[in-house]
Amino acid sequence: MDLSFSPEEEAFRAEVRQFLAEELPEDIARRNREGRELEKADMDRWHAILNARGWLAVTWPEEYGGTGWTPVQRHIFEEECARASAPRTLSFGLAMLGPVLIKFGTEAQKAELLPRILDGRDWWCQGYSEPGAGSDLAGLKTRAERDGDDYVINGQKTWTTLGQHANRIFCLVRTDPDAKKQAGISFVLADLDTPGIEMRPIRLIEGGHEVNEVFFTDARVPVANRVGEENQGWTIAKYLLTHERTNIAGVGFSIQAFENLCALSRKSRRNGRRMIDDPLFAARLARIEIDLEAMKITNLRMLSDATKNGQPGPESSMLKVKGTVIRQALNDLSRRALGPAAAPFPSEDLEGNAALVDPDQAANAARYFNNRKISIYGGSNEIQKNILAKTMLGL
Amino acid sequence: MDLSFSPEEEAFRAEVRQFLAEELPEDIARRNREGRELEKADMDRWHAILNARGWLAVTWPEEYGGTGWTPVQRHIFEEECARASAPRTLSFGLAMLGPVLIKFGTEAQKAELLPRILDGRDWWCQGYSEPGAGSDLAGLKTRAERDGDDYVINGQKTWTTLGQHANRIFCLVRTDPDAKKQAGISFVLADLDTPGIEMRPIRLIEGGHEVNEVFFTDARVPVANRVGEENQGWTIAKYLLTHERTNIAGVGFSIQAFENLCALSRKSRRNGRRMIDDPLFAARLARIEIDLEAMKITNLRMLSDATKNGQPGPESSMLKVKGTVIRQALNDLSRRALGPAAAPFPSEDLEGNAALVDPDQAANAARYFNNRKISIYGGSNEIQKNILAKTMLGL
Amino acid sequence: MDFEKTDDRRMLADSLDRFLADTYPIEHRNRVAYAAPFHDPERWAELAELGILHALVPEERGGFGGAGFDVFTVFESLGRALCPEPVLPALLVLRALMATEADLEPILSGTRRYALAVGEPDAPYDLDAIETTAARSGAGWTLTGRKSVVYGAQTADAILVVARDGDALGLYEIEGDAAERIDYGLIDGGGASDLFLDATPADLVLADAEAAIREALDWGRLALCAEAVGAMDAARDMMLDYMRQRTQFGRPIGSFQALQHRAVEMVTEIEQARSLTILAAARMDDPDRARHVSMAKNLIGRTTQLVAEESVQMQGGIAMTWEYPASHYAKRLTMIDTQLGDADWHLEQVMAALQAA
Amino acid sequence: MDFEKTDDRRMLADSLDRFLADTYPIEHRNRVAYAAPFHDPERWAELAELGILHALVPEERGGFGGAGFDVFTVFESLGRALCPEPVLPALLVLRALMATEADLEPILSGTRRYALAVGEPDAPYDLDAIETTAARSGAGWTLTGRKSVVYGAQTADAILVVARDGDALGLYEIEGDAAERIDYGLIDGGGASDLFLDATPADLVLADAEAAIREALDWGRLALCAEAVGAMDAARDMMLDYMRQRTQFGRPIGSFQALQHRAVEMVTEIEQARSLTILAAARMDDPDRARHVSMAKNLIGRTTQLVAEESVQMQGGIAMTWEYPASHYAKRLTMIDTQLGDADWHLEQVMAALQAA
Repeated sequence: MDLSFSPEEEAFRAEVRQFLAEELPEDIARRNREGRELEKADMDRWHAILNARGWLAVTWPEEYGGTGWTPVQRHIFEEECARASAPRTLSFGLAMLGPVLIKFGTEAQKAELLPRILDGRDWWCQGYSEPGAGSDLAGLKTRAERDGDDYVINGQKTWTTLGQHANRIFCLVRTDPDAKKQAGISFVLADLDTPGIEMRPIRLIEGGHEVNEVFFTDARVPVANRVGEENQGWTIAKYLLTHERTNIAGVGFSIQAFENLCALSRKSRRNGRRMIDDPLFAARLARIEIDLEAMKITNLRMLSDATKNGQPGPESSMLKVKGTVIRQALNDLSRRALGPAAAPFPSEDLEGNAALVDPDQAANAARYFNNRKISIYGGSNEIQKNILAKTMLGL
Repeated sequence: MDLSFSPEEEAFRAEVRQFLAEELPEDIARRNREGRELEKADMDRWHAILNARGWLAVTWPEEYGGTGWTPVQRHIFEEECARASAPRTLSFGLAMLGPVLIKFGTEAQKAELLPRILDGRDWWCQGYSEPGAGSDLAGLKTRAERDGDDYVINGQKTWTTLGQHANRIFCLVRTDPDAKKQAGISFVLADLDTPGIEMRPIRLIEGGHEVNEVFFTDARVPVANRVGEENQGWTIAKYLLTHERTNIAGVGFSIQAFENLCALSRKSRRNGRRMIDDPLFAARLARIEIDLEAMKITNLRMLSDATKNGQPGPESSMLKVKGTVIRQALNDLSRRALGPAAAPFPSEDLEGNAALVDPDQAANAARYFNNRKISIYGGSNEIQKNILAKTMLGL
Repeated sequence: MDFEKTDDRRMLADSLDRFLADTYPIEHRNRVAYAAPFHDPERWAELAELGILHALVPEERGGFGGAGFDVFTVFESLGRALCPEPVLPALLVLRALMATEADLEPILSGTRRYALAVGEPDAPYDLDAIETTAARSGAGWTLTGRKSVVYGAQTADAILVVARDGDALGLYEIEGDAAERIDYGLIDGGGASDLFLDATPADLVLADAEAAIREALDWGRLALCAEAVGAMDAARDMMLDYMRQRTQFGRPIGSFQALQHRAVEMVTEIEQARSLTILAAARMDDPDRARHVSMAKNLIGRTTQLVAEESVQMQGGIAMTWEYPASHYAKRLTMIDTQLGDADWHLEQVMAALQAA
Repeated sequence: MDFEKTDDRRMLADSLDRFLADTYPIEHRNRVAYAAPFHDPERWAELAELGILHALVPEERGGFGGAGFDVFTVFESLGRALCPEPVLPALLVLRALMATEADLEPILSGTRRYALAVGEPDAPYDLDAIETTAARSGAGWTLTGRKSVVYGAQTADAILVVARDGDALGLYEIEGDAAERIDYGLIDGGGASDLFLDATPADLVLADAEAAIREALDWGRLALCAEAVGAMDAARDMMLDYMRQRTQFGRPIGSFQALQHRAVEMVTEIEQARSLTILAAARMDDPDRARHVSMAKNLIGRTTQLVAEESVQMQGGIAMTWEYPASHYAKRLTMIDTQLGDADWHLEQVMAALQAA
């Protein structure tokens, strides 16, 4: 066993660090550190900077414009981005659709769509979940009926993250209503300006607009927009759900949250002493530090397995479950650390008011509430445990 | 709402306290406080003292020699017994068979058997569980075949607590092998000196002999020994499992354990200070104090409901689940408080050696391990939660 | 021993519940709770008319209640309806003024709204660390310091401020607009303000007020515990309904054993938390009032977190939306913990009592 | 970065696993672990012959290993087999003597058994509170004090005692029978002794030994973590087998969702604990060795409790019996926590590091 990084990996880390020091805009880093949502323009700006450096598509092979990095390189990149408070890139085009196209798309689809993801012309969003279906994807109801060279789509999708910024959507639709649940599903792409597609905002628990509903009413989409075979969409859906995603454990987020929290608890005072000197608070902080330190290694161990075996095993679901638990515990602790000061509703009024709220911590309660989602979406932690019990434990 | 006890109840409490001060033998109280198992002779002695005072059968009506106490009186008695380190009475005859006979027995059975429980001539044990059946009572396999005026019993029972001291056993046996699972079961009584009944000890995790296996090989038991109708034993089994038992929450045990633990943590030192001044330990202690304080009131609330409604609701299963969790947490904390000193194997050698082990705390690790049973037996906590989900929550 | 409400309290609860059900449905609540002035002045007046403020004070001071169970009754109902009216600030002020001869009628009638300003950025919970100072100025006093997250101050006619005169903590009154004030809404609804006192003229209400303030804060904590109990009951019912109705993989999600067990654990903890709130209500006039209140507030803090997190998790995505009432219950339940001492702060009080015993 | 064992270590683990599987089945283990001398001297000699003690020490001191991962490898196998041989005392002594010029060969060959006496009734974990004193006596020294629960002392030829000479902690050697000694078995198997030192003659081995002792204790903690990882793997496998085979209500109990989820949580925590043990093993020569060891021992303590309690609960009654191996794993896993600092004690070290940073 050897936990050190190779000289090449260390050199890579130095390169990443230097890049971030030079290229990451300070206003974007600050906004990200403060836990506030980024504007679309900020996301686009960072996307373009990464693309210019060729470091945007970290999971794609080089031939398609990806980095071709090893899992360890991706881990290093993720860790350095977290340390520098760099925002994450959007996963819909880069981490989800891109790999699907590379594996299942036609040459024409790859040639047309992959470059548009990289250069930012396409902002993709996702049409997976449906109202009333939740984690039970196989029960989806949105129908696509063949009519000449088109599919005519009717139905409703929900939880479409940042759909308000997107111009295109990939969705799972039912193309054979008579097939058994998992069969009869296809994976299709649509322009959002297609007549009959309408997007409506969903307001989330903490007040923010992050997700949307998408309504399809006789929306016509060319059959050529289907990825993979008709009625074989389930294969793609499973691929997406279990596909190796960079940092499924969210270690980068957690490192950043932990460092913010340490700074806060050294700075703020309670009962005549620094917060970090309160034994009960320090105990909470130390316990989460330990859990996070363990998660870093667990993550590396699984990355290392994935590198050896080409694919991560089912146990990578553990990373998702435990990773979200740790992130949520950190959010909880930040909220606790602020005490009553976490209570004000985040608003543009308050943001400008440094006298009132520590700008580094302005959105902590909102982030806590918003991040309750991470154990629900992408296959809830309960679904992950069901899968782990079967595949990993043989129960 | 009014949480105070009535003057009559306070007077009753004073009476109980005085009785315990005068009549509870100090050697029994000490042994009980030290967490060591009582000898049979000690149990018999305390049983006789309570019987002489008429305070033995706390759940029986007065006409059968019981106390006829209200649930609140029983609660007060239980609490005072715990404070005085009085041992619990044995439940098999008093809390289990007695109420069954009173509800389901013939006049002859009541007249013969109830007095023998009170005066100690009969020590009953229980033949409910079978190997491989666990909490699934309906799957029991021990068969009783009718042969003239006898049942001929074949099969095996297990987890027969203190069976080594008993002269009689009550068991569930299958009298109709063709009936559906719950049907075809009968409740029969047997003398343990019946030919064909053999008892073998089971050694428990901590090394003690507390439970036994009982083997039936063509053991003949008179049909007159059946309680209730043939094939109606399931009704009795359910009655026993859901019947109001005094202190299902084990609050008395927990109060005693908490007081011992406080004394220990004020006496012993660690890192140059009293254990109770260690903030992490004190936090554990305070949390469990709070849980226990809540449990006392929850217990009283349910007693009060039971008094009003005549029967406790299904929510009394909550008392069992949470009560065992609290008791086990207290046992865990005692073990922690002792640290390495909890490690020596309890033995007669060490018991005498006050230089080595604090006699008040000698058996704490053993008790911790032994008490892992309380969340397993009598319907495991998992079974209780299944029941609660259905009956109380309607899920 | 009796765990039933008296007839009077049952009637109070019934009429309050009915009033809130009729006039304060969740849509209305969300409309007023998240926009200035962060409550509904009209409903406030009606609530006062209903007598809920009188229920918080004993007869000899013009009320008709004032026992622990009266406060319990009122706040349990407010919690169930998630009502953001500033009844807690009124309670705090009323109980603090019990140590004075002040005429409580303007407060009880709802015509004059008060807030109590205690916490500071570095002393959110603990009186000992309070830094706001009071200084004599001619016949009167001036106050200097910063008070943070003063609940209900955004709508208060007057504010009682806790300030330090040497070693003694006193209670001083200022007009609602006497100091620089930043008002804001709260993430769980309702409003508060930060006060920036800078030689702000004030009237002394009570010198050596520490005991009175501690007692008032304990009444406020009891109220928060009761509010939490009411809100947890509502959140639980909503969740159980959902679990019975919502199907996934062809079955009601309430039939999944893992969720069943978690629901049972949650319900058990709610009953435990209710028990300690009842106990605290019964002990408000006893010498160990503060310890019982801290025990209850600690368990409430632990339990509200469990209920908020588990109810959102088990209901899934829908409970993440503003549209669905469960999300607002989850927020309120979470934020109750950081009012008047969080779970850890109260645990430390219980620990100190154990260590001193 | 590489998480595979080197070939040498894999060979060592394989031969040790095979040896223990062949000669130390659970029935044998229970026979020797719970009766004086609480281990099997014959197997001990064979283990030493196998070179497991040499693996704990670097080449320059006569061993062939001595790195963190060597200790990890040996103790992981011992833990899996629940082996009660006094290898931990040997490790502690060997690592303490690394700071001296002592000839380690008699220990490495297994011919002379040592124990390290550190803990006291009021100072089970913390060196600062040690009260046993060393006093000069002619050319030598005498020791006075009480050492409690000295693991392996019941079978030791000699004992290294930590004692205080003024402010300095020193390391002193006494013969195994030089002081009054009470031997006893342990509830989880294996043996220990209490030592009653009363002007007991001793040889000074190392003055100003505090750093050496701290380092030796950290090696011992790493070993306990690795032992726990091995034992948890075995306990988990036993539990999962049981869950697959045992039926109740007509289904394997492993098909019940509530148990499935708890099994998944348990397995996840085992992997987390393994990760930190690996990290600690990698950091044994680093300046922040102690912090990494404390992080690992804390997480191990939390995880062993979870595994012990959950594996017994989910297997039910059978796991409550002496007959069934899972019960002995549960006991060992539980008691590992109170060796060389429990979870809370180690958490306090991690807290102190955070507060100092």
